[in-house]
Amino acid sequence: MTRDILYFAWLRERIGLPRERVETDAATVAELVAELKSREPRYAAAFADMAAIRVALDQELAELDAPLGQAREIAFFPPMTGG
Amino acid sequence: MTRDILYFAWLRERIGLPRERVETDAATVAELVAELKSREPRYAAAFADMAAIRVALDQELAELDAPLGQAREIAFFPPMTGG
Amino acid sequence: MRVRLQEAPFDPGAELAGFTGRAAGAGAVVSFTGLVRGDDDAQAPLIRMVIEHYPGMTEKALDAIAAEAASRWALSDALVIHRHGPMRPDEAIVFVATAARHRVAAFEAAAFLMDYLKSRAPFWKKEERAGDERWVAARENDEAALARWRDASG
Amino acid sequence: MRVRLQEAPFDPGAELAGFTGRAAGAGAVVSFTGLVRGDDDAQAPLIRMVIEHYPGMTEKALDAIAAEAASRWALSDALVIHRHGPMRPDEAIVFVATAARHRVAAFEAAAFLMDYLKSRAPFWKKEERAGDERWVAARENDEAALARWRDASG
Repeated sequence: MTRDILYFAWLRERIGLPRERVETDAATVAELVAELKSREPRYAAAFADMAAIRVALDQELAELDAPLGQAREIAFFPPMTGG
Repeated sequence: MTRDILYFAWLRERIGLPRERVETDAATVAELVAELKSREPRYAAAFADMAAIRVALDQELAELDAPLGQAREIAFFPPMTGG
Repeated sequence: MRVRLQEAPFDPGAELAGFTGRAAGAGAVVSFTGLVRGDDDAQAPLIRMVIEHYPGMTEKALDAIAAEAASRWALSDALVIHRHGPMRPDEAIVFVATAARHRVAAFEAAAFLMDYLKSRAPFWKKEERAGDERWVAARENDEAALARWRDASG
Repeated sequence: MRVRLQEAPFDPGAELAGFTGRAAGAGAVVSFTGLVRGDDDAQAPLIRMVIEHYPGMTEKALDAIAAEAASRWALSDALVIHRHGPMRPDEAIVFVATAARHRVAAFEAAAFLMDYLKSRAPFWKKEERAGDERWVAARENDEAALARWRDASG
């Protein structure tokens, strides 16, 4: 399935791009992360500490073991620091 | 001893004056209240419900059974409602 | 820490602007504004409110309340304004502002200042409505609100 | 309930003045202003702060946070303003205001809005100092602050 992957803050900087479109068979967030990490060292480095990473599926916060379902837009980012 | 007695809010209205100077032998707030109540019905009416009355000795909140000590200014008023 | 007791109306927005302008380095500013409510619980509309106070004791109580807040929380600044005399619906009665590095201290200190002002500062409110004048009764939960600060170290 | 996401600076005093002017009948107005701290813990002075956000999700998160506050407390009004992009020391980053009949609801709802904004709205702060750029780390007690609202009915 074709999915848009978005990166924010230091994840965006480490991976070197704000978004990309991927073709993937991953069924869960965890499977997608494993697939990305296997691509290149910069992905492996960016996703090294999953405790420091949050995910949103179609702009809703989700757990890291959530199924991807029909989500078109999957965003990875560090814990939020607004306010 | 000569003391200034002050009244505020509905106590002032019921007694009909904002302050008066009294010559009293009362040693405690309670004794002073008893003395005032014995004077005239308007005092007895004003001090009928002591649960609704607060006292300050020389501008510091005090308990109703407190000794008057050297206080020159004794103020009676209902519970405060500022803010 | 500044405290103002005044009859004149004031503008909460202008007060917050001035306070925030002096709050360099603070990070967090909390304000509370108390307004005269014109309509209350199906009574006749309020014509005006009059606040009586105890000159001399009032200033001492406001200073003591501000000093107590400053001793409990690491505030870089605090401001208390309280009016007395007559005022009209929707006018501001009271304004409290606190500045601190972090938001929890600013929120707690502002709530504390209001809880103390409500039942430890010598102010009494009288509401004037058509054909009726009434001293506002103290709310029991104002005393309860105070109790929560008694054992807390802040 | 209104929510604004903007790059442009804003004036907390003017916002409070406008909010209070529309708060007829409310009785209690609480505001929180978050400011960019120029000096922090013995590091080099801050040159600027840049806030990145997630367009699309940010607006949804702000609306959801405001709706949640409105469902928990009897608010007559609430306002949330959050900036993104570059900003300088002592500029306001965020402004929250709440209006209610009584002060406890106004205080609690404002604290709740800030707790949620801190860790549920997709904003990330980067601090730029001489020779150093650093993403601000989330504070563990921001998560703890959120937990207290989870079981409370408000």
